[in-house]
Amino acid sequence: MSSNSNPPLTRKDFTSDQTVRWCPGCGDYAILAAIQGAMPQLGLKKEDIVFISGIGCSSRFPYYMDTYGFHTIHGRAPALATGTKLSNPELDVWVVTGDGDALAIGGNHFIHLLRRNVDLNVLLFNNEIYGLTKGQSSPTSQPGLVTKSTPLGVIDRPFSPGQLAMGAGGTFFARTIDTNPKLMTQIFVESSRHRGTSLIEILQNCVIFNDKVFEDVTQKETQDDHQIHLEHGKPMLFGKDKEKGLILKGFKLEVVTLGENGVEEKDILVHDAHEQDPSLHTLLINMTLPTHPVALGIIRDVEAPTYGDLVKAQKADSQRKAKVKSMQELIESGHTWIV
Amino acid sequence: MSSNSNPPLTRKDFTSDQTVRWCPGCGDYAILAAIQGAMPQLGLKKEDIVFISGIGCSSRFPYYMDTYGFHTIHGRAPALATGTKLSNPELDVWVVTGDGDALAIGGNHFIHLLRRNVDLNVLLFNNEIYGLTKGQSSPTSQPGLVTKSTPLGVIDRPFSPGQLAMGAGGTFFARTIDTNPKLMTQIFVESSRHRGTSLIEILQNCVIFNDKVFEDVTQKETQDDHQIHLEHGKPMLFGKDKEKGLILKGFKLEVVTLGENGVEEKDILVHDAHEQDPSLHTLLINMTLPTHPVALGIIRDVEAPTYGDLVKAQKADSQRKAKVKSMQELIESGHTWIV
Amino acid sequence: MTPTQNKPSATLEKVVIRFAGDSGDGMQFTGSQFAFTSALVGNDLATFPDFPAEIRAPKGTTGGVSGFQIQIGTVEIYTPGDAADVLVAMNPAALKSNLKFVKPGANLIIDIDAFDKRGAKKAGYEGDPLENPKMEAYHIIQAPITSLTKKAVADSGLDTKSQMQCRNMFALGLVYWLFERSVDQTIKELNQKFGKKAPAVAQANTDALMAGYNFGLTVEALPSTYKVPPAKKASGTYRHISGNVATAWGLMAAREKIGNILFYGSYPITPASDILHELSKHKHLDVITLQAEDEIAAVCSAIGASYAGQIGVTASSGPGIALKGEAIGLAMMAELPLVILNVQRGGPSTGLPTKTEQSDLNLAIKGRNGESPIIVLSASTPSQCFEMAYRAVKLAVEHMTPVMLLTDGYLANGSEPWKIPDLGALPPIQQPLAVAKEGETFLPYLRDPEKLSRFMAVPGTPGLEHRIGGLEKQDQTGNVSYDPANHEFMVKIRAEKIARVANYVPEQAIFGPKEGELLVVGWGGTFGALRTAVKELRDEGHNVSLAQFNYLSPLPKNTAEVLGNFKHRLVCELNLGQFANYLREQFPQYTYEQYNKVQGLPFTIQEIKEEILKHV
Amino acid sequence: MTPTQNKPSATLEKVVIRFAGDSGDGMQFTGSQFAFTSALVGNDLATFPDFPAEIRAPKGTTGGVSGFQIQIGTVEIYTPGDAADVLVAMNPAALKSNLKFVKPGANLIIDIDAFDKRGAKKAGYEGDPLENPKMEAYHIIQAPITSLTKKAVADSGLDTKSQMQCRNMFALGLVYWLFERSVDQTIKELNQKFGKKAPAVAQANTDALMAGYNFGLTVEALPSTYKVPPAKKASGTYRHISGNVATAWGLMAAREKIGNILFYGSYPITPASDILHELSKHKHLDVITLQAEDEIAAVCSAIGASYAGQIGVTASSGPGIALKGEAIGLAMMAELPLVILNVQRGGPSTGLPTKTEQSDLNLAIKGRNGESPIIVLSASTPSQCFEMAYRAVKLAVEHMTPVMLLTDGYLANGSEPWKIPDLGALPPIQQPLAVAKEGETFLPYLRDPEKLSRFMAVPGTPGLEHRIGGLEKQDQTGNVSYDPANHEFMVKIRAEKIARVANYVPEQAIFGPKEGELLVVGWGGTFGALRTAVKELRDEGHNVSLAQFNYLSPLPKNTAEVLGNFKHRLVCELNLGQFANYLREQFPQYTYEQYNKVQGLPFTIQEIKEEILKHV
Ligand SMILES: Cc1ncc(C[n+]2csc(CCOP(=O)(O)OP(=O)(O)O)c2C)c(N)n1
Ligand SMILES: Cc1ncc(C[n+]2csc(CCOP(=O)(O)OP(=O)(O)O)c2C)c(N)n1
Ligand code: SF4
Ligand code: SF4
Ligand SMILES: [Mg+2]
Ligand SMILES: [Mg+2]
Repeated sequence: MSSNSNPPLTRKDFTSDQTVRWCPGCGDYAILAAIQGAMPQLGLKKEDIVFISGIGCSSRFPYYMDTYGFHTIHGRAPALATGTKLSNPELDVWVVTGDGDALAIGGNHFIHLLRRNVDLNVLLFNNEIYGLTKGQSSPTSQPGLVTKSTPLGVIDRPFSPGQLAMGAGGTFFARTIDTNPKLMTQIFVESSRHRGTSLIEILQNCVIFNDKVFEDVTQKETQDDHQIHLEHGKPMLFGKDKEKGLILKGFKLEVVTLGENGVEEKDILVHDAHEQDPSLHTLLINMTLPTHPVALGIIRDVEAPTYGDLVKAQKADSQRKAKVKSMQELIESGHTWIV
Repeated sequence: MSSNSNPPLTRKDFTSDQTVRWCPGCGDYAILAAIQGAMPQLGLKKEDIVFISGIGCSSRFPYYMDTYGFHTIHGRAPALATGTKLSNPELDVWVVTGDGDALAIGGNHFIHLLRRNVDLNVLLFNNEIYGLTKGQSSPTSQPGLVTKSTPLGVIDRPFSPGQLAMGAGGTFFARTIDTNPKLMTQIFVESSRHRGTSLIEILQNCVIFNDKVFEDVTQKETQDDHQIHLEHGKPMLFGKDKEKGLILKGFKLEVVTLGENGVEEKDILVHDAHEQDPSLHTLLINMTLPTHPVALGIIRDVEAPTYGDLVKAQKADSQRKAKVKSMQELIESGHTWIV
Repeated sequence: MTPTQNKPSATLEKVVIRFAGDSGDGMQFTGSQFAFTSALVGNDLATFPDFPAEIRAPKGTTGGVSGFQIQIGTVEIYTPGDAADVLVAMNPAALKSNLKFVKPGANLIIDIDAFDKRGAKKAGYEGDPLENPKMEAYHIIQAPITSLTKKAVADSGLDTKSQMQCRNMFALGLVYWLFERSVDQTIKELNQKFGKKAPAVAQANTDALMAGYNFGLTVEALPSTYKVPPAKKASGTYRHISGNVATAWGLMAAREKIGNILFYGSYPITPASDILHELSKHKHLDVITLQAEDEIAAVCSAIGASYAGQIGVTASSGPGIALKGEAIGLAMMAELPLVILNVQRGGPSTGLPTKTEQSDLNLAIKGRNGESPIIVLSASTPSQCFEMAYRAVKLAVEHMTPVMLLTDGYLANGSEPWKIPDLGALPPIQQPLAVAKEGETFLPYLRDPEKLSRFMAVPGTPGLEHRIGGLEKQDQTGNVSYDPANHEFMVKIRAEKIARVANYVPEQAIFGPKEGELLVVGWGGTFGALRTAVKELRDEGHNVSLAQFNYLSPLPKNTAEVLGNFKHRLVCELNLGQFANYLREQFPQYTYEQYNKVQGLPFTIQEIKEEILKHV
Repeated sequence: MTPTQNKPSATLEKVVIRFAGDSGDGMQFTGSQFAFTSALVGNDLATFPDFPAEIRAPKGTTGGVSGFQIQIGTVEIYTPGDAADVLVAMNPAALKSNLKFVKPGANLIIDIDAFDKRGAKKAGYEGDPLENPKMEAYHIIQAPITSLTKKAVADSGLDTKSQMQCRNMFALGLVYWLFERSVDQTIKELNQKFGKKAPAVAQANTDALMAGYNFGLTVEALPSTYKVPPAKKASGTYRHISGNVATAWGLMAAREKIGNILFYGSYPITPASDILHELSKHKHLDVITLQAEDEIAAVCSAIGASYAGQIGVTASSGPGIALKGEAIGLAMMAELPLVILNVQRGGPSTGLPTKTEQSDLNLAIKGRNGESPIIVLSASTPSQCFEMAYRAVKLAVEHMTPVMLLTDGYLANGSEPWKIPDLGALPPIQQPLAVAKEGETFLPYLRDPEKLSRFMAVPGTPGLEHRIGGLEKQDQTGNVSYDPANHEFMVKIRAEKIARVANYVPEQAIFGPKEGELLVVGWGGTFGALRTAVKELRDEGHNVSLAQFNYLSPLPKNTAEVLGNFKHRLVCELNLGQFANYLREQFPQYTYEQYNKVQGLPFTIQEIKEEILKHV
């Protein structure tokens, strides 16, 4: 069905006819709903939207979106999507991946995607476990976690997806969580506006194999103290009454309480997502409980030319300079002789 | 020939009978010489030393060392060496790799090696080009570089190997340069003492395909101003008469001159390679000319359990707890019945 | 209900029972209990779990149905059976998705309490499932499992959810009664499992079990009970074993024999992951497991371990095996031992991850660049995975070469009784260690004159320092060599080395007469169906034998003879004919007929019999 | 030296000349100059560069010798020749490493100035290389190339190094004289190349060239000159083309025909990299090249481009192709067009990277998990790479499938004259685009009834939103399906789709009579040697024909007939018999003899002739 018709698109327009097959209670449902809710706000035609995923519970995502979709192979979605986007820049391409898909088998494509800054939106469902293969540890699993493949507990040090992205030169990093639909929708919409690779880590609960892993962050009673929602240009305040904040001591972030020890709001760090240097962004990304709140929101959003822009520029430039304008001219150019 | 004999080993003991086949003038020769010179200082038996490489000019390295050596396949040396080291922890294992080998095809193994902190020494020959395949751009090539595969100039943003390593949680990072044998030897010896993955970036000149790419850093006349040699516990001074230094302004490193604007030596940053937080190390790693000197020396060297330690600990623990002590006991355990 | 006289019991040679319910209904536990109890009374048997493709689909939907099939017999049993004689269906979804696995005329035991409108609708039925005229083909036993369980455990003090979790025990009790089995073993087990931690749970489950048993004793609706007398099995101690566990243990037994370390580099993938899970439990038995970042790292780390003198093993299924080709080529070229396990699943591409197939044979034999022969083995039954894994290590270590062992999803998850072997009696495994000779330069590519394998120079050994790699190497010295004649020599000697492995593997066995009309040819996991079909047809007087291959590359020495002694050869496999084509190239002197099935399912005995009858 | 009368000239049908010197001596330029000048006078010809394995070995060592071989003829020329009639050796190392490529009795032109003790020692000679009694087999022309060049360019104002770089022109001049060729074209070229930027260099080179020519004119030591009259070639405009450039251009021509974008995702590897280098020059002709992070990303990015409706192409050589198997399986399953170029090199593993071989046929046809048929093509000559690359795109796009094109290091680097085609006359390429129909649900797996290919629904097209992937899919809808019967149906229809491609490719041609005693069977890059050998033997009266296959999977429709019309079939290939085995499985009704060579080298005509003579 053509979507050239006039009425604005709604969430329903983005819902495919496929039965959703995640476990009851899986965090993926909420993410799907948030994406379907965010889509109409992007002002795009749905035929121009493509969801490309790898393999994993999370990677089943494209089946449920009534857009173009490609459920590819494990870990390779960033590479595949790079080809799609570069060869057809009109498309709005979303990569859906899991912590195993993106950071284990797909690690190389992940870092090179960020390095190249291809204009894609990457939804990284981080449940700190391999869901689809029934519960092995992932590169984000916490040390000590007992899983099917680590009966004595995980001994690998985990990746911090955001820190790795900073190491690879990422231009955009946001973090959100499956329990907060409003924040998800908002971040999805804003991320899609970033030109370059927008990496969005979504803390996602796997009810079956790693249930409640983010409970500390999401618990109703404590969430105000355990989360900080960063917004560009706003002071880094959190707590139920925004009574707590972050300040910098040397290279360390510290939690302070307004009014205590003479701390005033003006002492609190103001979030600058646009700062090119990723040092402070990395510190924010890596804050963990119990000493610090977990940072949500758009942590980094800096400008840099996208790979597609540069491809386009080189093409334009070479078209301007080229003497040979067609294949026939090319094969007839240079040394030839007549028999 | 057995090396159990008494006389101390010399450089010659580490020189194999194979003809070295790099291009005349290649920086690899100096690196080889420095390693051969460093080896006797490690106090190891040569039969316990293993060099494992991928594919590239640099990866031919093991052929020239009279130790155990394995010239494997492109990009996979870190993974292969992980198996060697974990299953035989007595060995002293060195990985030799190039910027393409380690950061292009081998990128995933590279970051996971650093994450796991396997006790290996990694020599990363960074010539910012693919040498062996005759001159294509690499993930460290500078934007604009014209190579065989980028006749219109590189458009990829380069990786900073050290920054990527920090993103992956690296515990040790040093940088040295093929023109400085003394520094190389010293760093090789010290790196081998670090427990965990010791990553050593060696700026290496490829005379054929990327000649003089580090000339700015190495030129005799300016090298004192263009290099800073970092040493743990020492102030970050450089210049011919150590008259320049680094200070921190917010999150930015600045070059100052002693005596100017009232700057004294005590204002200069003192290098702390052992600081767990990688923020300042990352800033040092990423200093570039012309605004800053290029940092050489051991930039980061922090303690963390090695993967091998943890493997060993889990084994010991499970041996203590295990009821079943042999395979025969295992297969007879649990539900059995007699016919 | 008034107690009635039991009907007389019928004696059966073999019978297939299938338990089906929601993922949460405990069907796997129920099934294994029945299996173990049957084993204890001396039945032969084989079991197969049928997990849902989804991790956990919504309750009551067909997507979430979990099944467990078991065949028990007084005769030798090689498969879990084509179709069930008895189906236990805990809800309408279970009935719907399992009816296709049931024989016409079978007994269907259903929990009638779950067959309300809501249940039927969730399962996707329109109207009452039991009203369907198709159902007349079956004997339906409507047991009020839910309500009677509730009554039986009402005083247990358990919450409703826990009470409901006893339903499977009710069903099991009923089935025990039906087959005249004792409930004792299961009661013992329940006490072991819950006795200490949750005695109320143990008691409630026992009560439910007894209630089910008594329901059978009491109710008229049930047919006669069945007797399946003990099978004649070799005496010894037995246990159940699944293919994946048997594979893991075979590797571990080989390791113990050699006395070094088993290094398992792996990346999870269905249906191979359970080998990783099993091995990672046994670190104390000198097993190191590395869950690598990807399949390439997995195989490379295993090669690194082999290089260090240990046993390097990697495993995966189709898509992951495809990724390992380049590295396997390196191990082949460096002539290092390496074991690659391929637990085949439905392909191509991601395919049917939870289903079985035999379509990676091409990949195993030919899926590498250049001339790169390796040893390829396959296993025939769940328990035989033990032996073949042991053999894989032995051949890899002794012949200094990669060995790929092909099992499949059917073997991996299936299980059967296994006579526990005396591990001391397993054949020894000799690492061909190189020895340093004072004053002589070590030649890493010197070869054993018989096997043509080189010798292992373990890093750490003084005097054996040497360098190897993936570039072509000079004969003996192993130095890099671009010499044309040397290259051809080395390519041929590597091929000959593998060809000579035929001298070290058992001759191909034949089930049935060694010559005749028709030879059925199979390989790997189709053994159960082919063996049973051929035996039954021979019993019916047909001239047919079976050769089931475990050694695929190289083929056993007597293969040409085995094939040549029959007028026709019918190659049966779960793919489009990969082994048949391989035989055509290896033994072009014969013609081959094919029977192929590519449905993600094992062969049924029935379809094999029908096919064979077309050829005899 | 006093001028002497020239000896009379001999006329030759064909002659092989080999230039050899240090990497820095400019032998490649010298050789191509000679090639172009010969082409201009109308010779047919073929050339092959022989690069050193090392990037740049020390000057004067055998490791650093660079060679260039050319065969020119008045008859049709299909190979650069088995061995040289004339060798130009700029130093002892060049002589040492090239003598094996020279015919007994050949003329050796050597720079006697370089044959001092130091030079001989560097080359690894003991004693004077020319004193060796073996050298008596040759006619040695000792030219003082260095000293005479120095003299000729003494006044050029160039530094010594630049002066020395004119030595190759002296040698070329001498060879021009020997073959009665004009120096004009090269002078023109030198002026074009250096004229503006460095007129002194142009002049010095010209002077050296003339000095060489005049040396020939003057010196007694030289044999008679040779005439190789023009060949009878179809009239038209010609150019030289190497296999890799032809491949690149074939892809680009196909792109232009379709009017979309050529997306080339690649990772450098010898000998495939030059295709990347060539394509990356032509961004203005709608080519996008991505130097990916690895081979897997390369193929995946190409699949992503195909998915976007463009032409996705990836390339590599053996080890890199091995890595792409899983992703090719995805493209096969998703039924998307994809072109994979495999420029084969010496294997296995890293093998002999700079050498040629045909040992990836197994990998191409069978190197993927599951039942995953794709189209496999091969090219026979450097210039035919153009056509086959074009065909590869056409078949991929029109049949919605991956196509692997096998070339090899010999084709890739070899070059030959190519009659420039009229691109307008190339067959059209039709993208089978899906069309949205108002009110109808789009079915992405509906198929063309003839080809069985599905239709391409390009993202961005309204109304065609759909989802595809690597899991098994339902017929027509493409939804994920675990249905057993559907799986078998889909496996078979994908196989049948590829089988039907036989209806769309040319019938297999035969060189020579269509029936007879012996059919030589080859495929791909061995064409030149096989064609020449068969022709020569037929001219000598033997009953032998040649079938050289370009379409390998599926094989052309008339293959059985072609093979069946001969009493014997001799399959010649640069591996251990992969195509022969493939034919055995495809056409088991015939027997096949084999001739195999695995030396990193192409066949020589001589060895093929000798082999054929054993069979006729
Ligand atoms: C090549 C390959 N290797 C392994 C697998 C098996 N596999 C599928 S998904 C997955 C990991 C899933 O974890 P994650 O990416 O975190 O996704 P989740 O299921 O947790 O959403 C694995 C190992 C595969 N399908 N293909
Ligand atoms: C699987 C595979 N892909 C590609 C290649 C070709 N290849 C060999 S080395 C190399 C890159 C070398 O670059 P680098 O690692 O920087 O080493 P250098 O030669 O510069 O020392 C490439 C692309 C290969 N040998 N194997
Ligand atoms: S296994 Fe975990 S991640 Fe996967 S669908 Fe179930 S709850 Fe969600
Ligand atoms: S190509 Fe470059 S890196 Fe390679 S050996 Fe030559 S100079 Fe060294
Ligand atoms: Mg996950
Ligand atoms: Mg390099």
